[in-house]
Amino acid sequence: MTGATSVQTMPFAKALSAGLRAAMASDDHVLLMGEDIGKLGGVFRVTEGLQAEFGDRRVLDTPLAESGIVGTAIGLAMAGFRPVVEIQFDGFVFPAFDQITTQLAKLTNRHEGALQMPVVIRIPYGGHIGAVEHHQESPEAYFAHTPGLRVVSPSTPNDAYWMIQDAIASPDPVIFLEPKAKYWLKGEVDTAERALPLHASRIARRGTDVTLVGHGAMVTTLLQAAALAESEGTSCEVVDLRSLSPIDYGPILDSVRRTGRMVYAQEAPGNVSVGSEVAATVMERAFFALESPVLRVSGFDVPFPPAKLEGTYLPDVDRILEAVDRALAY
Amino acid sequence: MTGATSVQTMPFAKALSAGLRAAMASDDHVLLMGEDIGKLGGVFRVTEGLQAEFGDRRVLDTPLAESGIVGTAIGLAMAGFRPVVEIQFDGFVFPAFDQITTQLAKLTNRHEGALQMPVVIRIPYGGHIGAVEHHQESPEAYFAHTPGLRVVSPSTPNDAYWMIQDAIASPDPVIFLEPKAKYWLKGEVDTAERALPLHASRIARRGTDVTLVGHGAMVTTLLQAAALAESEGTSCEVVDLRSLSPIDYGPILDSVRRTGRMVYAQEAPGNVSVGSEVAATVMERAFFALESPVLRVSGFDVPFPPAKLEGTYLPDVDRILEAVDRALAY
Amino acid sequence: MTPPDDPALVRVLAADGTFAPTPEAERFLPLIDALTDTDLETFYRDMVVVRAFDRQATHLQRQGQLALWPPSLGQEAAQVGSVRATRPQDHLFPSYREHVVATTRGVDPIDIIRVMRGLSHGGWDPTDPANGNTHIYTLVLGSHTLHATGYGMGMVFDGRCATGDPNRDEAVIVYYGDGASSQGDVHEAMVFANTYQTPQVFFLQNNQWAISVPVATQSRSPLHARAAGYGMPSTLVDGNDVLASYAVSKLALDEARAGAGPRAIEAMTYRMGAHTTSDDPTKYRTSDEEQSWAQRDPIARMHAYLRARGASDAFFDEVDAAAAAYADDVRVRTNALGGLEASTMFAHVYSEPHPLMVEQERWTAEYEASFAGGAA
Amino acid sequence: MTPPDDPALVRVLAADGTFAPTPEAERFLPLIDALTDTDLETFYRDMVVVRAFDRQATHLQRQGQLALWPPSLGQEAAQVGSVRATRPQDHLFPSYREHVVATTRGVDPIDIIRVMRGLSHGGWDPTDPANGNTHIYTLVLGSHTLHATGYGMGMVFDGRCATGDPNRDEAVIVYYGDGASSQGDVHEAMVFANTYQTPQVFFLQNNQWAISVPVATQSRSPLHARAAGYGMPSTLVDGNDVLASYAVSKLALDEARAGAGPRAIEAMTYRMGAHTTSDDPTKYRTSDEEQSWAQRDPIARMHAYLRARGASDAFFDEVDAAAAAYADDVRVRTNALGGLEASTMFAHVYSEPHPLMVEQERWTAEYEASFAGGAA
Ligand SMILES: Cc1ncc(C[n+]2csc(CCOP(=O)(O)OP(=O)(O)O)c2C)c(N)n1
Ligand SMILES: Cc1ncc(C[n+]2csc(CCOP(=O)(O)OP(=O)(O)O)c2C)c(N)n1
Ligand SMILES: [Mg+2]
Ligand SMILES: [Mg+2]
Repeated sequence: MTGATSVQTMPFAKALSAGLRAAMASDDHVLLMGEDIGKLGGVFRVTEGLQAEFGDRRVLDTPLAESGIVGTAIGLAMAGFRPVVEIQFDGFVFPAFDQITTQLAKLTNRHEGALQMPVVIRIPYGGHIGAVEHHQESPEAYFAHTPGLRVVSPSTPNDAYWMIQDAIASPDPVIFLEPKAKYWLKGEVDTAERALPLHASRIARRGTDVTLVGHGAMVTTLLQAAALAESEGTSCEVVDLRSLSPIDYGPILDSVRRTGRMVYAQEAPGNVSVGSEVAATVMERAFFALESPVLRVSGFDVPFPPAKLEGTYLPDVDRILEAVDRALAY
Repeated sequence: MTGATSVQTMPFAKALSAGLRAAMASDDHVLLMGEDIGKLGGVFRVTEGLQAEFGDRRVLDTPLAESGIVGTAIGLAMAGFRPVVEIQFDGFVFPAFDQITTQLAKLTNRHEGALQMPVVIRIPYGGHIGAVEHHQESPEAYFAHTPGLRVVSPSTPNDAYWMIQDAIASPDPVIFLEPKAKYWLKGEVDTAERALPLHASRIARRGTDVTLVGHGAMVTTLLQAAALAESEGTSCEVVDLRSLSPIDYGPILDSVRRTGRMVYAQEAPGNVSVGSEVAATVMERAFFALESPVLRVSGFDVPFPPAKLEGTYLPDVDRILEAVDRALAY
Repeated sequence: MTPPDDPALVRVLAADGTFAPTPEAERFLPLIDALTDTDLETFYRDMVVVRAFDRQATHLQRQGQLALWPPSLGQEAAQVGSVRATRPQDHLFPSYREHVVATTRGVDPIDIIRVMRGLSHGGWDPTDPANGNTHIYTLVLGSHTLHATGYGMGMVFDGRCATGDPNRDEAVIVYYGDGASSQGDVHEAMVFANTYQTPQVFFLQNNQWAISVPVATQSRSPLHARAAGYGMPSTLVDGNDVLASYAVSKLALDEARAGAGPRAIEAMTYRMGAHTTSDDPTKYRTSDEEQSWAQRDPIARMHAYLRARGASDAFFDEVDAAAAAYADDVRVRTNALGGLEASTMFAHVYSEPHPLMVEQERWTAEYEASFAGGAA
Repeated sequence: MTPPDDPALVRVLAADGTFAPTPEAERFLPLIDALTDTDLETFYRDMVVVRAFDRQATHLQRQGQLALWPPSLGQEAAQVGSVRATRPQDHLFPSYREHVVATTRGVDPIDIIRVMRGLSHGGWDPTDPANGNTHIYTLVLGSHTLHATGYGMGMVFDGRCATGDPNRDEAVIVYYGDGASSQGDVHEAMVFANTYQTPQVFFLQNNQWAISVPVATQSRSPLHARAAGYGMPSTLVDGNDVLASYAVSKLALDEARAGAGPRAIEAMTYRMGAHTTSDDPTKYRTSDEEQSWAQRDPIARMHAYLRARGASDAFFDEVDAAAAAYADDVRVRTNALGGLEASTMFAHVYSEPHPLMVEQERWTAEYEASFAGGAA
């Protein structure tokens, strides 16, 4: 395939779907499991058509039990499969938390390397869709804190396409967080060549005054904020974290050493969060470069509110710019 | 009772037991639930004698199912009880994680305040006892990140005695983390008067050069480090966090503003941890006071290792002093 | 999976509304004989009224007034039968599709609407006597079964059941679905219920589907048979027969209240509508199947039965009018619903003051005020 | 709770070792008849040898050589019977007290010792053919039952069972306890096993206690009866009768391998020792109870049976000597065990390089070197 023909514009969900299809086609032990992912194609239609294409032994509509899904995925991985689990919504991952934390995350270590655990857990996460309780949460901190897991979150269709394939290829368990607000976002996907490795962070926009860092759906918001800031004379660099565990600090530190100021944006409650870690680490490693403390713009430390308040709860362009102003005012 | 007679020396576990007894005696709807807590008195004997004293309707040896224990504790709280749940070891709290996170933590909010959730979950946590897997972990970050929970950890017998009673009295759910390494630690308990409210941090030692902050079993280690540092000419202030959520930053910020340097110590893996949050917040709020970044001494970002390596895994006096030296060298 | 016409089925009314008890129904007939004409009419009215509300809510969602609506359409008999078997002092733990249960116990339908509109997570206050001890919906499937069991344990410990006085004895009834039955929490709820002999009825509405997944994926054998493994009696009932649903629930609740321990019921029914307004059932089920279940419509069945017993046109017309008025009232009140103050987000996370709530609420107020100031 | 002498019990050897099959045992007799004298001697030898190891390990713990020891004492017949019914190609998922199972399949006892000494979390490599497809212990009770089911699903999907060739067909057997049976994961494992018809045997060792909690707290009715609720056949067996344990396991495994779907077994046995070396059973159970179970000792029973069949003193002496030598060897090798390098902590957290591991391993090495330097 030549570069020219390999670039297509498609929505995020379709790119994910294409990535899943490519992984399934290249390894017949890649298998999808979850609630309503087969005949229905998943509530977000990410797996649409895959059961028809690969059969119901490769795309399983499982019983309704998340611990059971992840627990049997572990057993399948022991038997040589590469299961890709879909959790229907962020808030429903907790029944599987024990299997993820005490088992999936630890089994390779417990086996002293004798057993790999190539299990991917896909979780549509985050807000912006006006849904009922448990359907808009951002549980990434729980996973990022857990040794043995890798945690990633694509924010563009191109990353969705490549990162899902890289996650499936990983011999380690990967928590794959899909910003559900972006499922319909269209973008260019280059199916010939991956731009970046799975765990690299990415400079999404160049700038000189303040470094904006975030993940998932917030990357779009940060880019919008940067555009607005530019019109007001402030030049923001935007870094898309992409990988929440491990975190690729190189581009962030490099940026902060140039700008001296940083704002982190996330939808999750801020207390003991990925943003806390990034802030603490950046301040530790770039202490003398900083002209103001790393500021965090997060979801409030409350349960995700009823949908009519999500606009208040979720960090938006204004709240990010407010933090940018505060950083600049130091 | 006069002050003179109200002070007794007792081990941490006995102080806890006395606190539980006092709470049960003063409210007949306080009820203990857990595995092996009745006839056996718990694997650490904290509830020893309480079933004999209060009967098997007040101290329940439950079936072996943690989600069931916490889930029914929630129902009991709805029916007007104040259940105190014992999780046998830190690593066995995860089967109950869904009930804790999606239910216990959120029910008061979901009920818009119409229902209180006075449930205490006692968890013996941390290392230093040379035990097998799942018996030495420090899961506090998971709970501290969760809105709706309160998280505390006493480090002295006096705090054990009072904090368990205050936790039981709290209308909110409290995750009560007991540093199991300290169960046998003796100390004075003043049964007449509480020294501090449940969510206050505590200056455990005065000092001027570096502020050492930590929680649980680490407080002892920090005090030992401070003693050693003093002999080498460095004066360390030690703050016992006591409450991990919410965190009482007053004494910490006050101290850091005086010392300009801080080290946080915890047994948990450092990535996305309580230490990350404290570091990020202190750097944010005391930015100009800091002469060096807040440094963290944590468990490594690995599953708690086999017992023969716990001495390497767990932060000790030397590792704390190494960080103190680094802080001073900035 | 239970075949819809399992020989163990308790059914009183055939699909066409004729009185034709199955052999298993015989022992329940005295409970049905004891019902008055008014009772029968109430059952019918309940079903018709809530169906009208349910349809109205579906329309409201289509009009953009609600984020989501999970219809109870088709499950009215299972819900009315069981809820009319409860006593005022009983506690009910619904899952999330029990609109018939909730409203029949007194919950204002607008409170359910508020949940589905994104104005509230809980909707109503279960401690308010007006709500008939109806606990709020739980969206994490199965997790509320443990709350019900714990509540039942509290009844045992406080001597609220098995007192010897049926007017004082209390019970809990917990509703869950065929899909939810696979969750570990449901198992643990049954383990604890049997160990502590809670005065509790596990009421499983087997509506054949968990979104797109047929009940055969959850279980190859009848779900009600699980109860025996815990030492719990269970009954399989035609959930589209309101009389049978009433009778089996009544007996189970009476026994539970009196101290006989927990009981289980599987009500065979059908989700006649979509899973929710976001769902398209044509993707996964046939219209043949839907039509075959339309033949067993619980309301049509009771209508035929009442008609045969001599109920008048005037009665049916009056019920229809009441239902229309009820649904209309919901529509009017839905359209009048206001918004939410930001401060409500912080107000109830904790019952006692919490520094992060104080700080973040203050910050939000000041931040919002800064815009107001800017616009002024 | 199952009474130890439930009429459904399959037992071949009475407690005194006489051949006295219960009515339920009749259909298993052909399987027992097919056993050779060597087979019977092997069963006996397995039990005696591992009991000697188990006692040795208890001593080693008392001497401070181990952090903990959970004895298998008393459960030898349940474990030997079931494991000798497996085929080489089968996969075994133990809980954490299956020392007899593990060593009989080939696991080096020193690997179990290493786990309990705090040198390793896993102990052995289940992918090494020497370990007979014995998976490692899982300490989070019940969670491994799902791994076993998942493994069985893999067998189904890869056509590793029900091939028509019994020499190729594979099965999984998963061990768990009466306490663990209350966990939601066990329920979900049964749900998935039945849905996907895994070639799987759920082997419950009901040793009457979960630490200090009697089985009656987990269930008021027989645990094996739960299987029926999932559509799974189950058998109740005297777990202190190695012949009965063998026969019921053999049939269940053969059927599972051939494609008949999962099966359940409840083996009634007794934990004759403490829960672990940290436990003091006198706190919660009577010596009467302990003595009544001592009468049913699985080894004494088989000893009497073999003796009556004419086994010689020389045979028994030889087995005792072999057992003593085995235990001695474990002691010697335990005392020779070394320590652990810090680097092992970082080596296997991930299969691929990870920056935090690299940094923290490097930091640790430099930090440790700084002390070495200081001391030099
Ligand atoms: C723990 C959990 N997992 C997934 C979901 C998403 N979900 C909502 S309803 C539903 C199907 C429920 O089926 P069933 O229990 O039969 O109830 P029904 O919808 O038929 O009333 C699913 C999968 C959820 N709410 N909770
Ligand atoms: C999830 C979990 N909770 C608690 C424990 C602590 N624990 C270890 S063994 C045990 C009792 C187990 O009883 P049972 O399942 O009957 O097995 P047995 O010890 O009798 O072999 C308990 C409570 C654990 N290991 N895992
Ligand atoms: Mg259903
Ligand atoms: Mg047991």
